[in-house]
Amino acid sequence: MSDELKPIIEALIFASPDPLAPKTLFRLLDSEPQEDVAQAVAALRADYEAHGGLQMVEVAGGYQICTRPELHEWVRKLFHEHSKQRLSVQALETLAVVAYKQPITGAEISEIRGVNTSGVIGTLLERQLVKVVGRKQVVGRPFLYATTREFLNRFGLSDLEDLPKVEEMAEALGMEVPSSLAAGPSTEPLPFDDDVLDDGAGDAGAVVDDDDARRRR
Amino acid sequence: MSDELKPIIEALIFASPDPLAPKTLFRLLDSEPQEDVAQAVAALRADYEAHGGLQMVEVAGGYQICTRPELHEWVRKLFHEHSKQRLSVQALETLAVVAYKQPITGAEISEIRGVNTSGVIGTLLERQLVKVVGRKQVVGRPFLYATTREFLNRFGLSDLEDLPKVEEMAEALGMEVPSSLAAGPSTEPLPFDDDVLDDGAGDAGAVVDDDDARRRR
Amino acid sequence: MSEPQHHGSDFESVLEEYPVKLENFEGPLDLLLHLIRKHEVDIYDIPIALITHQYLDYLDVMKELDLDLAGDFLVMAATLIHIKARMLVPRLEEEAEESHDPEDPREALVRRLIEHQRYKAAAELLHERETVRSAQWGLPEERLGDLAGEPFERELEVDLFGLLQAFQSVLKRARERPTFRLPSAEVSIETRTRELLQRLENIDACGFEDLFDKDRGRGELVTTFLAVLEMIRLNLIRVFQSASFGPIRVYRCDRPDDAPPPFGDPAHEAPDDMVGAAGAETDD
Repeated sequence: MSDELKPIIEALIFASPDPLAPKTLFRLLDSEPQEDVAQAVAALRADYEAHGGLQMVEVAGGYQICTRPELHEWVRKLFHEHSKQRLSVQALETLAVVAYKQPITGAEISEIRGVNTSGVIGTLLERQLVKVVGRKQVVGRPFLYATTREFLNRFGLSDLEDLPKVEEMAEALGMEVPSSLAAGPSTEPLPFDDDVLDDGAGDAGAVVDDDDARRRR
Repeated sequence: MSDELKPIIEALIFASPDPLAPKTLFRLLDSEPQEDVAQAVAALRADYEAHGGLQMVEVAGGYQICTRPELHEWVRKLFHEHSKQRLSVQALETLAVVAYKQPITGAEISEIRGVNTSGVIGTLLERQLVKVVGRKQVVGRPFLYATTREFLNRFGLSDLEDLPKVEEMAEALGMEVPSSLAAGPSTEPLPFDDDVLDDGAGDAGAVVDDDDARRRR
Repeated sequence: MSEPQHHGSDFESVLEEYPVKLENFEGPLDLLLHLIRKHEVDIYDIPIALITHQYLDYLDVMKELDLDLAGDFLVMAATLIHIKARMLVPRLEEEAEESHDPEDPREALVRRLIEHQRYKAAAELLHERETVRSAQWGLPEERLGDLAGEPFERELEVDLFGLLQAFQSVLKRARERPTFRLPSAEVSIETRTRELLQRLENIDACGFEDLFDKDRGRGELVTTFLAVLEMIRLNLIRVFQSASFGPIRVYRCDRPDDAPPPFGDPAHEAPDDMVGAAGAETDD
């Protein structure tokens, strides 16, 4: 069964303009039991593991076939150009804040970063890495920002849960977070708590996109 | 030898926007003897013969990886699959006109956009982002369109008053707002001062009025 | 098997490559973290007097260098001075504020610094992911049309900003779209004919396109074109083209006696063949 499904799934993932979500795959192959489809996908991924210049990745909530990163320099030669334009430190840090605290207002981002960030948010909006997901119901009704699917795609994340976790971060910093601070009497939630992150992501999903929120459960 | 070249060639053929000519391949791999390259290509083609949903074809003097013709029906289905979160530029522009100028007829949308929009309105109706709210009392009694609750949900808006106005966006982008635009808190929900187009939408009463229709002719 | 020269550079030194320049502090928190690191002090027990002093010195240097001193830096200076003051009179403060903030006055700042540091680390990790991801090449956009078997139009993930942007671009196009008018009564074909003849008076010949260079809008262009046809009919000008699609030259010629009567002459309705005959001569 799975042997018959595999070529179809491969063709679909190959041709899909965006990473192909399992949900879409199930819908396209709705005459087949979902577990058969899932099994065929797993088998296909295993094939690509062993396979040559291409790989199958899970990114932005779907599957995609792309070249292996080790072959980057060869492919780059084909295009006689350098890689995509990199983001500035400002933009990366602002994105990090939005990613972990979404949905969040511009003022809240500036507060955390200690600098005015409106210009950077403009850049991120234009590059479709963040989006406006609504307004906060406070005085002034400021816009609430969240990350986009393009954000996940650009950073090779399968979903928001795939964001680097606090332990990895502490490691990168070479520091320990004292428990007094981690669990401190702060009224402000610490950003990298999984609970906070989940809630944030769930809420944002519920506002903009019911399907998406459901998928994450 | 050919085993090391195969993955590179596969990645190059995959990533190339055009069929990859042997000549180009030799140039990119100029440190390798051409017969080795040719042999690796042949081996790769043989792999693809045995392979699943994809094939390697020779077209327009070059190599290309594409989906197998037997699977085209599936691929066609894929391209008719539309994600709820995404819209074409056409659809987005039409939706924007409806959002800011509602209620509005199809002919009025086409006039503002300068192109026929009937097909796109169908898409928006199908996705429940716009709905028919009545008929305009002019010759032909055309349908009047407005945005739906789904539209508000989709964009995280509590009501239409939440639609961003131009000066707010400028602020979010860290741009200077021309004083003419920033002047005074408008009680009017519609954001633009536009000589040509504002009248019709600004005055909700006048929209379904004959005068308005005549003015546009 | 030889490899391209830059191979690997993107991966192995991601952290080194991360474009942090400590000299260019993004904000006051960056500057504070720098000072804390530089003096190797414990972030959880900041010698506030020393750090405040250093911070203010730095601001002076920035002023001297005439760097754009953002207000954010000044706000932080005020915060530091405030904390320093509270450290000096801890007892009084505590009583005044009751149990509202029995903690170290530095705590809020420390929490911000730690949080800021975490986001910097998160940004670095994101950068690392971005580097790997940018080395994975997907199927080129150009190929999607082939695969779809029909013109492919990419769909975008849209938000409120996108909606507003789309509306603005529609309005912009609407304003720029040319308005269609028939030749207006303001400049008649006769008037234009006279103007053109006057221009040709001194130069004898010119390029066909040159006749239109003063025209604004479609209406005027049409008027001029009709005037040119009329002038051809009246044998006032001759029009030649050197080759198919080659440049067209217009020559003035003196009006012969047997020329047809002028256009719009009430005694003589414009003949049906006017446009056709003239057109044949200009075409090709």
